[in-house]
Amino acid sequence: MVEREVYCALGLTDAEYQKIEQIMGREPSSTELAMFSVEWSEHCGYPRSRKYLSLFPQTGKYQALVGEDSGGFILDDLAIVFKMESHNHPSQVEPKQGAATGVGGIIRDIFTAGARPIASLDSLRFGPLSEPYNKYLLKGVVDGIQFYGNCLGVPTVGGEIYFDESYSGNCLVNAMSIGVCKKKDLARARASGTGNPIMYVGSSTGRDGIGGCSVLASAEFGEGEEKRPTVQIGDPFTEKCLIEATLETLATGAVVGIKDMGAAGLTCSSAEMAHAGEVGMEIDLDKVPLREEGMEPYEIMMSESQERMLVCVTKGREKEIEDIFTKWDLHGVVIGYVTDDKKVTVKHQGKVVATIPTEALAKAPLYEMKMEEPVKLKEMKKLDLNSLPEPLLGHDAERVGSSARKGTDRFTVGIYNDVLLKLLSAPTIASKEWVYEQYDHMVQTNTCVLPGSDAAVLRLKGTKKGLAATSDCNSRYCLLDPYRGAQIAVAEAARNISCSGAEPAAVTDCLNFGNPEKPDRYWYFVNCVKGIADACKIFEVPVISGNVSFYNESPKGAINPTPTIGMVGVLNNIEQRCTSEFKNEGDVILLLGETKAELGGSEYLRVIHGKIAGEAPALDLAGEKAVQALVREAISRGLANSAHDCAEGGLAVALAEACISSKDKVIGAEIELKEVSALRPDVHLFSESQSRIIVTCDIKKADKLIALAEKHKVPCDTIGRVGGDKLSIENWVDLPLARLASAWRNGLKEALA
Amino acid sequence: MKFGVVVFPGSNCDQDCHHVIENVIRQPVEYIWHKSKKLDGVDCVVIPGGFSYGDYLRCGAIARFSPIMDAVIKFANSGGLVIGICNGFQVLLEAGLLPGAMLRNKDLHFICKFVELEVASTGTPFSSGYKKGQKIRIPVAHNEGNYYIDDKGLAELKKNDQIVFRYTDNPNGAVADIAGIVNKERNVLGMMPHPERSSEAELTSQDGLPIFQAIVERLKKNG
Amino acid sequence: MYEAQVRVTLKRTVADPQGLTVKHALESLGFNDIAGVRMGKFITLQLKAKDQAKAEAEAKDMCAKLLANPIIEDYAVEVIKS
Amino acid sequence: MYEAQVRVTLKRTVADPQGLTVKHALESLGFNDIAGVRMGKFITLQLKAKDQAKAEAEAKDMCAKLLANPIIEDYAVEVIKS
Ligand SMILES: Nc1ncnc2c1ncn2[C@@H]1O[C@H](COP(=O)(O)OP(=O)(O)O)[C@@H](O)[C@H]1O
Ligand SMILES: [Mg+2]
Repeated sequence: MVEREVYCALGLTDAEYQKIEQIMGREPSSTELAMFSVEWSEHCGYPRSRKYLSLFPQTGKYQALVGEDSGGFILDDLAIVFKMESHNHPSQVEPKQGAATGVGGIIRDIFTAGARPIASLDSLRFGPLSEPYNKYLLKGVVDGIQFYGNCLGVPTVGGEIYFDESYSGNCLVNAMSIGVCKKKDLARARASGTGNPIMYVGSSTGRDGIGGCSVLASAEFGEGEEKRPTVQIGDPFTEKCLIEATLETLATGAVVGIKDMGAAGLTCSSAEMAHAGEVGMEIDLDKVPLREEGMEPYEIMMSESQERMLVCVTKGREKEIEDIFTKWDLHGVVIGYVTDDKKVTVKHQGKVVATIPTEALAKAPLYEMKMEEPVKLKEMKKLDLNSLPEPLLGHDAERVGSSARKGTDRFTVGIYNDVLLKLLSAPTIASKEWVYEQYDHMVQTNTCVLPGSDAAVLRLKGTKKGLAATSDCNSRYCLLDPYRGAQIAVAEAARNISCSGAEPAAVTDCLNFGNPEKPDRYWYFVNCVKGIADACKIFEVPVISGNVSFYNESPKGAINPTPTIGMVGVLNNIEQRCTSEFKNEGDVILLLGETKAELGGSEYLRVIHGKIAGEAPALDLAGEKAVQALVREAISRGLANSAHDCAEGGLAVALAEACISSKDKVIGAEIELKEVSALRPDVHLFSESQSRIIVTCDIKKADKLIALAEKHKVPCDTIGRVGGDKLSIENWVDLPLARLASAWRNGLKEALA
Repeated sequence: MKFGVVVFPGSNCDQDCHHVIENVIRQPVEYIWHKSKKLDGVDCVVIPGGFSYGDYLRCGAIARFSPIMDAVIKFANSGGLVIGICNGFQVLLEAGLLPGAMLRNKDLHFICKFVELEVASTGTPFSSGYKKGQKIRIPVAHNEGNYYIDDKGLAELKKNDQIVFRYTDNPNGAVADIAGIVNKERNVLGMMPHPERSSEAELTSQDGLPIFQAIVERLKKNG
Repeated sequence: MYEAQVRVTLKRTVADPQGLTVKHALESLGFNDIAGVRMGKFITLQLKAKDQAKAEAEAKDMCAKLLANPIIEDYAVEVIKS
Repeated sequence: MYEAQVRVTLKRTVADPQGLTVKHALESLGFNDIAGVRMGKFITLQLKAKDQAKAEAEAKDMCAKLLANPIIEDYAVEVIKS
């Protein structure tokens, strides 16, 4: 028997090791053991999450493509392919290269499906910027994303950045990529046809990313220490060549199947391609282009060197393929062939070093995990509004609070100015310009709505149509209520898509959680998955791909449960796209949806009162659907000049953003709310009630818009007019645009200084 | 009349340039692979933006030695129209077809955004469609657009009216706010901003289009 | 005044795609006997330190804290009088 | 085998924003006696040249042709046996 120390170091449990022995009917070789360990890991085999992922709906208005590496949907004769993936741990260790290789990995998933990558998004989460290491992480991650994405020529068109204590010690880097191809050109990630050659293409193999094997090595081979780097270095230039060479190769029609070598490298690509095609595969490691000398077979099988792929080619056409890769100065070599024994057989220096049934590798065990609601949650949900002084900054709470409500006392004019400015400059809310201006977000000339609006909009050249894309998750809501928080993430993504005029079409996700072996973490996971599944059913959008990232913990505990949602929507006429900023002097401002006393989990509560508490905002999915249908119809009928959803920071922040987010022209607004006395001013201003959208419209069209809202049974209030050079909201806020803009535009930069 | 868009490994604005020429100004255009040694029959060479060879040593340094560059240099020296955009500009500098060199942006970050340019010279086959002093909006996207030339060189540029575009709000530290220059003979243009990204209404600015149109005009005149 | 010359190089085990690309470029220029190319940084620091030993200690401290990334890079410092 | 160590530095007359930024960063870490920082490249070439002189000549040729841009950069080459 292999020593316990060895398989434990590979991340295998006693039970798993026993199972492997049982499957093999003998003691596994070191190469075999390594192969099992990576294939059965959560990253590849999903043993702890598979069961619940099956809850996700897989159908919607558009025909969904689900399965294999990345999913997508069919739009006329096009396939829209997209996926999101995490690179959290590598980024925490080496932010630039970690993020860069994360982008590289997700983009490979897209073009191995035969699609040309047309856009990326990045969803990032860090601890507070008051800690120097968090600054270093953010700067490094952004540097890595720009370094890789810009060089590739794939525009990074959107994303999100949140800051929360829980990510100190475990940042999140989730990268999403979208690709497009003709439906008939979609490629498969499978091998078939006994005797067909298997080709290795791309970069050479080194010892990158070999982590857990060190013990394996010392137990068996006693190698020197300086042999195992775990940091992978991104090579966007090679990946760019690989994209072009791969798409050229697929166009030959000589490719049977193709898969990228991502996590678990050659092991995963060979086993899964063979398994998907119900065949076997024999590969000869002596043919693999190596970058380093003396690599052991298990090292070659586990290496996570970047920018490599495995291709199954029609017999007789390998030279053609080789020539294409040679033209792009890349490796393209036959390393094996398809067999009919449903086994992966690996040879090295003439000897068989592994032979495993693909079924056993590809079907990781399935675990039943314990789950339990965390005890402290009930306490956390308690929030008594009356215990919150309003407003705080330097005023006598009692006196100001009550007169502000009446809105008469002249001394109270603008008493919320400072609160609003503080929120606007909070890094979670502040403009992300410092980040997205470092990304080439225009290359490929499809970006019709640039970053800075609710969703990015891309045209589909050669058609009248466009795509809208966003990524969203407020993990604080998920912490307070995982089921509802996850639903809100889906709803917000859909709302952002709808505000651009597009209709939600499909979802990808990246499920970031703590250690699933701890029952409270697992409880969060399961409830978030259920929330996503149920919300997607209501919105009629399929979950077409995704990724699970467990074990996101630091010594201080788990990260907030963070089920990031990536969504793509369809715009039938690219000319009917909408952006979030106010356009014209004199336009009427309407608030769709209803404001309720919902400060639980809000940014206001955290930034101003230092609390993470209360109930997550309520979500009525039917009402949410109605508001979104309304805004889409208003946009398509030319009734809305702008649309912006209310998210973190509530109505006041959304209004301020609509005033100042355009770089060319800032424009003011004067707001008078309905039923002012019904709620506290801070609730009016900063409540994060869901399903609310601010739209503006030409005064002559206002009646039509109001009638449309009635038709959709959506509450709709006229709350003011666009114009002037300041934002005033009742007499609580009264600020010149320049002050709003400087707080919001400089907030992140200053926090990073 | 035919345009040729050079493709180096790592070029990534080649398809964007091709698209504008083919679908917006509707002229014949083809890609020219960098390993080719001939430009056959091309009337205007476009060296597109991107990261030729990853810009791994220095922007444009390795591309400058691609086999096609000998033909491009010959073409330029015999009066052919050559336009280098972004990385293309850097390649032209490395190749010595234009004077000066590129340094990293002064704040050391990649910058992608719309900028305002002032048309400083209309006396070139590329900028004749603008009015002198006209303000135009065209995006930049680069890491190393901080144009450098020594004082003597700068005086030369000025004396010969070689500065074609200047930034009105210098984003990268370039000497004398230079965004684009021509050679003395005025047939080779290098510019950091991307006119191909601002030639269609959907992309919010069409201020780059006159460059492509001016080239067409000139080539028509040349017959 | 002292000049500290700092060489920051990628650890031997870390892949260097830049170096590889430069190697290919040199080969295509006809340099045929190159076995390897590695790219690194060369940083010169002018230091107003009291003596050479202090300048060296300081420069090393700077490397450890900022100039090199210990996860992927090594560094070497040489100090001369300037 | 010889190792050519190539240092490529910005000419004195050319501004070095990166060096300046690094200087500020070092100062904010408490290093207070820095008079200047300049950033350059350090390239190591493994050469299968016949002898040291040949290796050096070759490395210099590489610098002149590709590794340095004479408009903005200087270079220095040192060859050791490896
Ligand atoms: N990491 C990022 N990368 C690129 N763009 C970003 C990033 N973070 C935010 N953005 C962009 O900034 C804008 C505002 O983001 P956010 O406040 O998250 O919007 P919303 O609340 O509507 O989801 C969006 O256009 C978004 O795509
Ligand atoms: Mg939004």
